[in-house]
Amino acid sequence: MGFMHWFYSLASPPHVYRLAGRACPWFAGLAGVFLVAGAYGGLVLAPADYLQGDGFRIIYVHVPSAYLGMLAYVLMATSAAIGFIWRMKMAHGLAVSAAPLGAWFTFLALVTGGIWGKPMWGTYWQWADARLMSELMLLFLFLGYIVLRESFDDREKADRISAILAVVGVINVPIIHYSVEWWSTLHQGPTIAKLDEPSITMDMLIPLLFMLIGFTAFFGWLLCKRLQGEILNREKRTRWVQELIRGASA
Amino acid sequence: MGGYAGYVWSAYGITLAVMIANVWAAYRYHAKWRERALEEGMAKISGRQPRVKKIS
Amino acid sequence: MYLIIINGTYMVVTAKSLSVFTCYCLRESIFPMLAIQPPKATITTHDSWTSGPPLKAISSLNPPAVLNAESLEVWRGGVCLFEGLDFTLESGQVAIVSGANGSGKTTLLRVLSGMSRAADGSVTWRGEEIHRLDMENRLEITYQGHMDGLKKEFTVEENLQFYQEINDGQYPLEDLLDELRLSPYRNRQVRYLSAGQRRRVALGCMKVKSAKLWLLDEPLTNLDARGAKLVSSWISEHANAGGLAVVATHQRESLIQTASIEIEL
Amino acid sequence: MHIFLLILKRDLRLAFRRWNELATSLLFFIIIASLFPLASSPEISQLRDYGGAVLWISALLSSLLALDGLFRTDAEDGSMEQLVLSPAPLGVIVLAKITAHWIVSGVPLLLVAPLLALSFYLPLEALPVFIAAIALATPILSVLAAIGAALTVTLRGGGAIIGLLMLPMMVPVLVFGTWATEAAVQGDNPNGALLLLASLAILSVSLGPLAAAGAVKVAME
Repeated sequence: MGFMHWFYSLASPPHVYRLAGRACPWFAGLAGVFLVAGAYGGLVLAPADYLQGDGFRIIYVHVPSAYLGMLAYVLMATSAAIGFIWRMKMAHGLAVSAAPLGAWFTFLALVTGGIWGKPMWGTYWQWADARLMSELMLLFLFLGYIVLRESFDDREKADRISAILAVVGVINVPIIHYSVEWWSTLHQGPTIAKLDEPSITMDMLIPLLFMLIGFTAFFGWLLCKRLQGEILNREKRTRWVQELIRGASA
Repeated sequence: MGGYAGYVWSAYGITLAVMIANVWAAYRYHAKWRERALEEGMAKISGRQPRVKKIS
Repeated sequence: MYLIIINGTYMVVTAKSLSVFTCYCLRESIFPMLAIQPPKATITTHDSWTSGPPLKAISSLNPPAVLNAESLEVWRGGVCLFEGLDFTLESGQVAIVSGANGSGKTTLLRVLSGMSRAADGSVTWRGEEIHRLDMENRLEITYQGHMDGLKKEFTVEENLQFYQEINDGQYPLEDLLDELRLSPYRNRQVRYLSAGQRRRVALGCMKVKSAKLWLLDEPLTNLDARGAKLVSSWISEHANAGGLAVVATHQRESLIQTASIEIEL
Repeated sequence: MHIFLLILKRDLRLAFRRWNELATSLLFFIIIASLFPLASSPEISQLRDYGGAVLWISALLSSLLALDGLFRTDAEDGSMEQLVLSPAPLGVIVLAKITAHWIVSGVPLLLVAPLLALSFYLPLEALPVFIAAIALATPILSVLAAIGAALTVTLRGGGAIIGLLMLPMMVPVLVFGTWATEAAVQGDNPNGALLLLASLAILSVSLGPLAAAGAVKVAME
C-alpha cells in the first residue's frame, strides 16, 4: 500500500512544495559536480577522434541536450496524462514547469547540432540529417504546447486541454522520428553517411555519461525550482502559502 | 585543438549561456510568484452558505 | 509501428462497425487515459448489437428517481461561488434556483447536468454519480441552457426531428408545434425567427426528449406572457406526472406556486 | 451505429446548406498549388521534381482550413452542449462529424488532385498510386485537423494555432505521401509508403476521435 499512499501524498501542494525545496540543493550539487567533471573529461582527457579531430567534442553537449529535450517531453506528457486522469493539480504543475525547460534544451540541441555540422558537412543546417529534423519537430511540439496553454485564461481548462495535446504529441513523436529517419535514408547524400556516429571508445564514453547525469541533475534542479514557483502561482491565496511566506519573510 | 577550436568553444559557450539563462529564469519565476502571493494576501471571499427553503 | 500492425489486423478481422469497435477495443485496451473513463454506455449502444439480454429488462428494477446533492462546492475563476449545498429532489418536486447575477445559478445547473464537475461534494441521480451515468439514465435528463442549441440553417421541424431522433423522444411533433403556436413556421429556417420564437423552439426540443428530470436555465427569457404561462403549465404538468425539475430563474413569482423547494444562492 | 448515421446525415445536410464553405477549402487547394509554378520557372523538368511536394503541401494546408470551424459553429449555437449530454458516446459523434467533413472536403480534393497532378506533368502511369496515396492520407489529415479544431474550440483566433499545433504531426503523412508519389514517378514499387499510410490511417481514425472527444468535453465544461 506504500506506493498508493506515496502517490496520493503527491497530490497535496504543501507536501510537494517541501519535497521540491529539499531536492533543489541536492540536484544543484550533483549537476555542478558531474558537469564540471564531464566537461573536463570531454575537453581535455578524451582523445581526439581520428576522423573528426576535436570537432567531435561537441557531442558532449549536443547529445545530452537532445536527450534532455526528449526526456522533458515524455515527462511532460506522462505528468499531464496523470493530472488529466486523476485530476491532480500538481501533475499539471509539473507539466507546466517541464515545458519551457524542454523547449530550451531542444533549441540548444539544434544549435549545437548545427555548430557541429559546420566543420563536418560544411553547412550549419543540414536538412537531410534525420536527428536535426526530428529535433526541429520536437521543438515545434513544445512551442505548440506552450502557445496553446498560454491562450487559455481559465487555468483548469488550460491544464486539461494542453494535457490532451501532450498525450497526442507523445504518441506522434516516435512516428515523426521514424518517418524522418526513413526520409533521410531516402535522400541520404554520400557526404552524411560516412560522418555519422563516430565510433565511441571507452575513454570517450565516460565523459559522455558524466555529462548525461550532470544535465539530468541540472534539469531536475530547475524543474523543482519552477515547480515551486508554479505551486505558489496556483495556491497563492491559500492559508499554507501565506503562512509559509509571511513566516519566512517576517 | 585542431582547426575546430572555434566551433567547440562556441558550442560550449552557447550551452553555458542557455543554462545560466534558465537558472536565472527559474529563480525569477519562483520569486515573481512569491511576491505576487505576498500582495494577494488571503482569499477574502469565502464561499457563502446557500439556503435551501422548503415551501409547503 | 507494431502497435498499429496489431491494431490494424485486429481491427480488420473483427470489426462489425469501425466506430462501435473502436470504442469497445479502447475501453478494454491500453489507452484508458485517452478513453477518459468513457461512460459505461459505450457497450450498451442503442441497437444493442451485443448478444446479451437487452439492458432494458434489467433496468426496470432500478432505484427511485431522486436527484441528490451533498455538500456541493463550486468554484469559478479561482473564486468560491458557494459551498456546502445539500438538497434532495424526489419525483414530483420542482426546485427553483434564485440569486443575483453571478451567484452561480448557471454553474450549478451545469454541475447538476454532469457537464461541469463540482470542486467538492457529489451529485447523484438514482444513486449513481451524475457524470458516470449510463445510457438509460442519461436519456432521463435534459438540460436547457442560455443558448438554444438550434442550427440556424435548419427549419423548425428539422431541428425538432433531429432532437427527437437523437434522444428517441416519443412526444408527437404535431401537437408540440400546435402547443408552441409554431405550426405556421414549421418550414421556416430558424435564422428568420425572432428570439422569443427561437426560445419556444428550443423548449420544444427539450420537451420532445420526454425526460424525467428537467434542468432549465432561465426558461422564461425572451418569452411573452403567453409563453411564460405555457412554460409554467408545462412544469406543473411535468411535476404532477411524477417528473422532477430544477429551474433557475429571475421571475420567481411566476413559477413559485409550482415549486416545492427553493435554493437561494 | 444509428447515432453515427444520424449525425453524419445532419452534418452533410448542414454542409450542403452552407455550400460556399465547401468551395473555399477546395479552391484554396487549387490556388496554392497553382502559385508554385508562378514562384519558380514553369519548365517541365523542374515542375516534375517538386510537383508531388507542391500537391502534398497544399493538401495539408487545405485540410487545416476545411476543418477549422468543425466544432466551433456547433459550440457557439449551443448544439455541441446538447450533443455532449446526449446518451451516445461522444467519440462516435465526433467520428461522425469528422467523416461528414471528410466527405465534404477530402473527397473533392481526391477528385481534383489527379487533374492538378497531370498539370504538373506527373506521368500518367503514376496517377493510380498518387490517387491511392491521397485517398489514404486525407482521413489522417481530417482527423488531425479535427483534433486541432477540438483543442481550440473555445479560442477566438483558432485557425492559425491549429496549424502550429497539428502541422508537426502531419509530417509523417507528408513524408510517406511524397515518397509514394516519387516511387511511382520513378517506377519502383510504392507499396512500402502506401502500407505505412494505411496503418497511420487506421491509427488516427481509431484513436483520433477519442482525443478530440476528450478535448470537446473539457471545452464544454
